Amino acid sequence: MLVIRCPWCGERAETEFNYGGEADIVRPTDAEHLSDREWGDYVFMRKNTLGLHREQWVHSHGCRRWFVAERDTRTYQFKSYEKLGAHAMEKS
Amino acid sequence: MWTELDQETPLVGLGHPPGGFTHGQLGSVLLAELPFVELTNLRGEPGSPGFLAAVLDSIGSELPTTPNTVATSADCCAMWLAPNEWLLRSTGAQPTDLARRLDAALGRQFFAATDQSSGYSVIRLSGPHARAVLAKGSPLDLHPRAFGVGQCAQTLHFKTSVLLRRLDLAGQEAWEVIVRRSFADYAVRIMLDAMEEYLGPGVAPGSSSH
Amino acid sequence: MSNRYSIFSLIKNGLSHNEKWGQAWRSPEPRREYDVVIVGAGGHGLATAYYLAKVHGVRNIAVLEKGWLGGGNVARNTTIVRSNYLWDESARLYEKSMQLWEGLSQDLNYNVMFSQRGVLNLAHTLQEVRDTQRRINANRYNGVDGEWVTPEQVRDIVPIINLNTRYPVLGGSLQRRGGVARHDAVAWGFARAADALGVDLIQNCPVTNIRTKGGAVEGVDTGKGFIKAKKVAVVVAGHSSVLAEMAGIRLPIESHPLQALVSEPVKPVIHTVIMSNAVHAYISQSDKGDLVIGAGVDQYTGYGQRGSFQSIEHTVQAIVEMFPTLSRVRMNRQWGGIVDVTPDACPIVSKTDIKGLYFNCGWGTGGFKATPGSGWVFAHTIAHNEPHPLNAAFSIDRFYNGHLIDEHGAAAVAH
Amino acid sequence: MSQSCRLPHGGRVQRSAPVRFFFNDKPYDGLAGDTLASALIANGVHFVARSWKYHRPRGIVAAGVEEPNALVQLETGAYTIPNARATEIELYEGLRATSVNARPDIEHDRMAVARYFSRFIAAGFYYKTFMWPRAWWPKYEERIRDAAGLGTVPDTLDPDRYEKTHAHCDVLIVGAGPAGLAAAVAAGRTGARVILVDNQPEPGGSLLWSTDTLGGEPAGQWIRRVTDELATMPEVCVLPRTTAFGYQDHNLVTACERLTDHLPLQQRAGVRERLWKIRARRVVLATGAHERPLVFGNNDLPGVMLASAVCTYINHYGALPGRQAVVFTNNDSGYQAALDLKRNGAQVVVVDPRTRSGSGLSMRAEQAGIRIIQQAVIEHAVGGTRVSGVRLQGHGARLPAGTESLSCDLLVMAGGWNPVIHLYAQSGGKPRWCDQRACFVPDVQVQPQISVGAANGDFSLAQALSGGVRAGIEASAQCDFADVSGKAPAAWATHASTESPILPIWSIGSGKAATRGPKQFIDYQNDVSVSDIHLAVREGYRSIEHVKRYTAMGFGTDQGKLGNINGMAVLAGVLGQSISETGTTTFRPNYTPVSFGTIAGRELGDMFDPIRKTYLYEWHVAHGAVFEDVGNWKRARHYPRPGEDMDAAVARECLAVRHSVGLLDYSTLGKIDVRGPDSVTFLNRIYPNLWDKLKPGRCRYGLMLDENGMILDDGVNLRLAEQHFLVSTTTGGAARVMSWMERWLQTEWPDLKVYLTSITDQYATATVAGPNARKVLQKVCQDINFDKEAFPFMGFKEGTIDGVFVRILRVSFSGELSYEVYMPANLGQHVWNLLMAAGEEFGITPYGTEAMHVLRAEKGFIIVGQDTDGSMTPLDLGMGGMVSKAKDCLGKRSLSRSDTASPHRKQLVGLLPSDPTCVLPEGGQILNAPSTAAIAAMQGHVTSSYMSPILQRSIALAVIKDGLNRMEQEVTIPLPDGRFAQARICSPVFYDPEGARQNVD
Ligand SMILES: Cc1cc2nc3c(=O)[nH]c(=O)nc-3n(C[C@H](O)[C@H](O)[C@H](O)COP(=O)(O)OP(=O)(O)OC[C@H]3O[C@@H](n4cnc5c(N)ncnc54)[C@H](O)[C@@H]3O)c2cc1C
Ligand SMILES: NC(=O)c1ccc[n+]([C@@H]2O[C@H](COP(=O)([O-])OP(=O)(O)OC[C@H]3O[C@@H](n4cnc5c(N)ncnc54)[C@H](O)[C@@H]3O)[C@@H](O)[C@H]2O)c1
Ligand SMILES: Cc1cc2nc3c(=O)[nH]c(=O)nc-3n(C[C@H](O)[C@H](O)[C@H](O)COP(=O)(O)O)c2cc1C
Ligand SMILES: [Zn+2]
Repeated sequence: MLVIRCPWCGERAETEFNYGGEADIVRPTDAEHLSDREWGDYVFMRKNTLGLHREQWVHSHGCRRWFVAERDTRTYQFKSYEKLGAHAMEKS
Repeated sequence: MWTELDQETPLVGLGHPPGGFTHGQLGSVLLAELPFVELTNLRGEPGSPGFLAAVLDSIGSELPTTPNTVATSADCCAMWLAPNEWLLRSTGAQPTDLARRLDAALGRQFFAATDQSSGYSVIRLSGPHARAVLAKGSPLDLHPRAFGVGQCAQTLHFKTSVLLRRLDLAGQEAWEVIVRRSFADYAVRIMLDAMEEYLGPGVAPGSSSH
Repeated sequence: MSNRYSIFSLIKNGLSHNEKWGQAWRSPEPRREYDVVIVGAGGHGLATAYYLAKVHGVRNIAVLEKGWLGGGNVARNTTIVRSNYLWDESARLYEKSMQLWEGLSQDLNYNVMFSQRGVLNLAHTLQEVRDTQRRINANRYNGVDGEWVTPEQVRDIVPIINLNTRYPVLGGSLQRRGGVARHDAVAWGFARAADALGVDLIQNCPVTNIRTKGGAVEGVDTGKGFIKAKKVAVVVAGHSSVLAEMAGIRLPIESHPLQALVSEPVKPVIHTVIMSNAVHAYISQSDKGDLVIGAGVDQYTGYGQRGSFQSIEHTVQAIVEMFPTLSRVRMNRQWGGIVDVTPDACPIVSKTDIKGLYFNCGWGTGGFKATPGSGWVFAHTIAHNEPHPLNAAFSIDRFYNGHLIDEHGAAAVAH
Repeated sequence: MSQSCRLPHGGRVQRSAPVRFFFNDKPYDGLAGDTLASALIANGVHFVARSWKYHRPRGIVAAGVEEPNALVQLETGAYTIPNARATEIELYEGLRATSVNARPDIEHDRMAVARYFSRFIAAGFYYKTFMWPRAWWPKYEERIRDAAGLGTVPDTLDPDRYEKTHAHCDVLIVGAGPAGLAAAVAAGRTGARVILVDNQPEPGGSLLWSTDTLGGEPAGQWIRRVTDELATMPEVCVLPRTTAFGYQDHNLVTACERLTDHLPLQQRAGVRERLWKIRARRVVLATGAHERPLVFGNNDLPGVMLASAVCTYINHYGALPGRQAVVFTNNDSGYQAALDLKRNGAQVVVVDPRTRSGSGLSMRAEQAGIRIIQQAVIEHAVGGTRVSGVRLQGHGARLPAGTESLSCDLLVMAGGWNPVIHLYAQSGGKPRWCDQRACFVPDVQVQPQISVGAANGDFSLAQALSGGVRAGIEASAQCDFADVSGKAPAAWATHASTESPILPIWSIGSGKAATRGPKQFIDYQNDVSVSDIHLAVREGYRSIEHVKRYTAMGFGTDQGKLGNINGMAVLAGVLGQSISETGTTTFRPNYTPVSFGTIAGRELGDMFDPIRKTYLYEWHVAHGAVFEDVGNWKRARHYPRPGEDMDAAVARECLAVRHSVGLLDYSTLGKIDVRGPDSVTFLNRIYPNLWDKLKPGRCRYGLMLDENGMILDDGVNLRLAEQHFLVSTTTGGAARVMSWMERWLQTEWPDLKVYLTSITDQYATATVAGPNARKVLQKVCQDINFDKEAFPFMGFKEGTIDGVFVRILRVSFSGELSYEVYMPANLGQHVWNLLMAAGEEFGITPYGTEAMHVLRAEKGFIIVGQDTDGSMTPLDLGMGGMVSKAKDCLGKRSLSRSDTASPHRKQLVGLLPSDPTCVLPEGGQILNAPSTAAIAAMQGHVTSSYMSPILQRSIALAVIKDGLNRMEQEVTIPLPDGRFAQARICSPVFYDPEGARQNVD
């Protein structure tokens, strides 16, 4: 059970959170003009990084805020957290 | 016209409790339901001009902007839920129409006030073993060094979400547990079961200093 | 095979103090060039090599493995084998695999201890009953055996079950031909048989790069140098995205930890495989006596071969809920694997846009059962540069044209 | 029997408290404070078990958790525990234990013949045989299974209770030996929050059997003083009988506390075991070390025992394991056992492969008159059910004359020490091989932890104490608890003693000796011997992981605590490589086995998953409802009256709705309050249809898609005000939809000014449906005008019923005139009662979800999740018109992909069976024509199927390939009994297709 730092509530147990997968995927605003291939890339294709991974979490059983974290997918250590639209704050 | 007696709490299944359901022992751990507490969920942007002031005006309470803290006034307690969300709990006996007052006061601002008086159930757990009971279901650190009076936190209680608030009942440790109505029966049953070892005879647990 | 196993060879070797057994496989140094390089000596990679050599006559094959062969998910799965999948495409592929399983020990001359003790999938809600019956009915016309069992029949099959769980058992499906196999033996059996056909199994040889030129594959860089290859077939389960990135391809895959655990060995009490979706547990008992129990996937992606404790807690709760007398039995060991999960819980066995580069991945939480079948169709795909009819639907294209094969629908637990 | 091997004095057992127990059905006496193992030894019982594969006689080798052999079935019936370790079982009055894995008993074990076939059943033999004839494998397997397993599973329900708790601390210390205790005192004095766990019944660790002094005090006194001090510290919690069994990620240590297993059965009450999930800021691992056996022929005979175990049985338990002992030691530890034995009257000979060193302990042994044979090893032991002698072999020198064989009744092994690095390794650390100390030691730390004392390879008491103090102070300091000067304990003084280095010996003799001579065991429990490792390597299984899996080394309930390191070293030898290169297998939880009950805790039965209850739950129960599980909810499915089966009850309920009026608890639907200036924009992006034009006071149906274009959920939404909506969701989908919408809002569209608040629990809902619905409502609700013009279909109004605020929607899922009444849940029961009373004159009938399903199917309304399955689009449902062309929304782009847009996908249609009494099976497959072929082309399947009480015939909904183009065509549905039903494809709306009934005046 990981410890995750909600940028609002502080360190909490993983069971309070839900994982939201890769971060920084931007929904295309001109979907109708994309090719099937471009659209499929957006919907399904993932980096699935081995190593430092930027990913989304939501503090479901807490403040219900989504945020972005950087985590090493090998060691599961978190490197940083950021509120959406804010700058990364280093993990102390 | 309906009367007080027509209301029902979600704990009816535990034996009809006109004054709220209670169970336990004062000197060990006591669970008491606080029935029909007026609750209102408030959403709004603390940074938007006039918002905090308008709220203060209408309900007489500050809105805490520090995460996981509580602001209390004469008849209202505002608990931080999220950077733009609070749970307002009236502390008086009579409903004070919080949601409607807020609607009136905030007018055309971007906000949402929703009455949740039926949506949540308020439970109070007190006594020397209260913390040990809560620690069974909540991964949160409940030690006074980590979670003091004046603080609140949303967390888990076994498989449901709860909002915890630490109280000081005349020097005695106590907690308020606010849980969604449809989960209240489950939450209380599993809590009652968790209390069992502190109420009946049995082997003393390792230690309760956690 | 010079080194054929039989009761006679056992006696003969026993009499000479077991000092004369030959090697199950060689440990050769890699050659400079191969016709086909298979990356990943898991069950699927080894099976692919075996069928390529045996069925398609390709002889110049290497299987490159970064660690020890058979040390990935094939070493850590709960060994459930069944073919009762919902959709036509998957049922047919897994059924092909089932048929291969049924003769596998003899084919490989290695007893993989395939035990057709039946797989019972329980239904706990009305919707699960509908879904289960739908699946049984669909299987009926895909040549897959299956029958509906009532709660009473469930109790006859598993006397220690508690039918009156939080979500009561309303019935289930039984595939009698389903069962379990000895996972390590599957890898070793394929390895030995492939080796006997001349396949080079190169262990401790991680692939670090896939070289391409002009849209065609050239070979791979490895811990043991560059190895040239006409065709490169990647079968690395949890690491598929990593290899894909080496070739500049993206896959619709996320790698998650999936955990499992075993009890101490106890006298047989569970004679079949029991799987439950609603309560989320699955269990069987091995021939050694340990209860083999699978947990759910951990929510986060991870390459750590370990997961979070709450997954273990949930699983054990489900087990005790369904089998209350196991409460005093003790859990001996837990571990994790890395599973490659696709959005529709179905694999990708496919050519790629790069000539000579093939991917076999996305088996997620349920590819052990497919080991022979996957090897069979992948070998065909590599040999002919065209999919076998059984894997034609499992191409990467489906994520672009929308022809997903959604096995989540009826069976969220896809083991 | 009368404790013939109990020493007259000494030990920590309570001599005044005799305890009667039964082992293999024979009565024995022991003392309070004994373990089952020590009591057996006090009674001279050594042969206690049979091994797993060869069924060889086995005795007690160790005195702690590392014991591989002495496994028993403890107790029978409800309290039984399979595979309990005799060395861990605290003796209590009336205890009953039997050896596992022997039938009928260990003396007459029928499988004991297996040992004579051992050469034919070496490692991996079953992979090479049992393949012919193919059909016989199940028979062979049956036999294999019959021999499988050790203990037996209880056949009755577990009467015990299991608790779990979360705990947090600054410093967690695992192990309360001298190192752990020192760390606890040091940390505790800083004021840090400390938890100290130890798996033994009392703190002290190896000091409990030690003859050492600390700061001049005897060990026992020191322990008492230190633990007394810890007891005075309010922030220190000491948990004895608590095993840390897992070191998980982010410094979570899971531990199991055993509270009642040491008590006589009739005294047990309350919690049996408690699972502690301890999140520590710093962890100190003071887990000690396990002694290693030596590997020689027949090293598994009963009476062959570890030196530390011998010391423990003598010093801790006052029991003498043998009177004529040979001690085989390659380091100084064996001398301590020799001294303890000698002091208690045993004859002792020491066999030591080293040359004479003159180190402290060996000198003391010499002085005590113990015979020491240097530069010699034991080649093999002899004996039957107990060791009776040994054969020696010179080691770099000739044996002194007359010492080729010695007789003995106890053979003591001291092969060196393995630090207990399990938790360190579980924390992610890679152990490092230390040649000098001949053991794996912790290396780089990965998580915030530190190993001290013997666990760190620091084997002297002085190092344990000083290391412990240092670790305690440092760990506290890292948690910002300063060592308040002068308060930290100075490490206590101990006897200094010289030690001479260990001479590692991993097995005796050549490879041939191992394969041809008496078996040299590595893993006792799984009968893995040196020859098996040779065999594995010969066959190409060279990685330590292959060897583990091929031979089963380390697979047992002891997880190879004694054998693994010897096995790795032997493997290294065979491969001609270093132990470092060979490496270890992976250390995984559990350190020692943990009951499933403990890991499950109390979340079982009704607490397994929350049972969500509506405001009417108790009312449903009182009115005989049969419930159905939907998500976490219990929903009333139907209300059978006496003598009614489900079909009858459902038909009655349906007809009541069609003919008069019915009442349904509809509260489980998800309800989300959507508010803010951008609400319309938001809904337009979430739903395929347009929301701009919906007027306040009106409702509209919406389907929700995922980005793959598949239907996610549906519901009726209300526009409460210009900027205010109420969105409803399916029962099972509520949480999913809420987080789905919230997610898009926060992550993708943070610029939208919209707030979402769940009000599912706040509002109870009652559906009043049927031609008389309006009349019922008019009786109780005076402030709403229910006339058609004032209150048309798909409109809603707010008003009061008996002063209770209600919001009433005129919507219909049954096709009848129907109203949904929303009211605050605390007053829901009250309003429901009023509705029931008002409806009495119309025969108002409560109906359940089953009737609701029939009614909606008659009208062709879908249930998401039943008629759709995650692969259905709005087009497939014939609802393509709902997808607005004027805007984008989630999932819309997916609908135009080539496959998704194909007109030949499966589509929702109705089916009318040719036989109107035949209710098609839900989930039935659809064929074009009857077929008995093994494989046939499937056209689709039946999604919903009922007997329609109003139509008095069966109806069904189905999805069929190209279905919308196949109206009126006949299809075939195979039935479970082998027959075939025919049905005609039709519109899914079976009843009142014009909608006249819901639109009545
Ligand atoms: C806990 C658990 C339980 C499961 N239960 C079941 C079940 O009951 N039934 C079922 O059918 N399936 C089950 N599965 C799924 C099944 O194990 C997998 O789908 C299947 O084993 C994957 O195929 P594989 O055997 O080829 O993979 P693996 O054995 O993982 O083989 C992949 C190989 O590729 C190697 N590799 C990776 N990267 C490189 C590189 N760069 N260079 C060289 N080599 C590389 C890896 O080391 C590994 O050996 C389970 C999985 C887990 C983890
Ligand atoms: N002469 C030698 O070579 C030699 C070798 C080893 C040890 N020793 C002696 O042993 C002592 C070492 O002291 P120490 O404190 O390091 O070790 P210790 O063996 O005294 O204490 C370790 C304690 O940790 C407990 N423990 C281990 N794993 C545990 C777990 N997972 N959960 C809960 N409890 C667990 C053990 O039961 C034991 O009580 C010294 O007195 C030293 O002289 C000597
Ligand atoms: C089907 C199956 C049965 C297993 N049975 C046992 C067992 O009885 N005892 C044991 O210690 N480990 C058992 N294991 C687990 C292995 O020891 C090991 O943990 C697993 O293969 C993962 O490898 P790793 O732990 O080395 O990473 C079993 C594994 C599988 C897949
Ligand atoms: Zn938060």
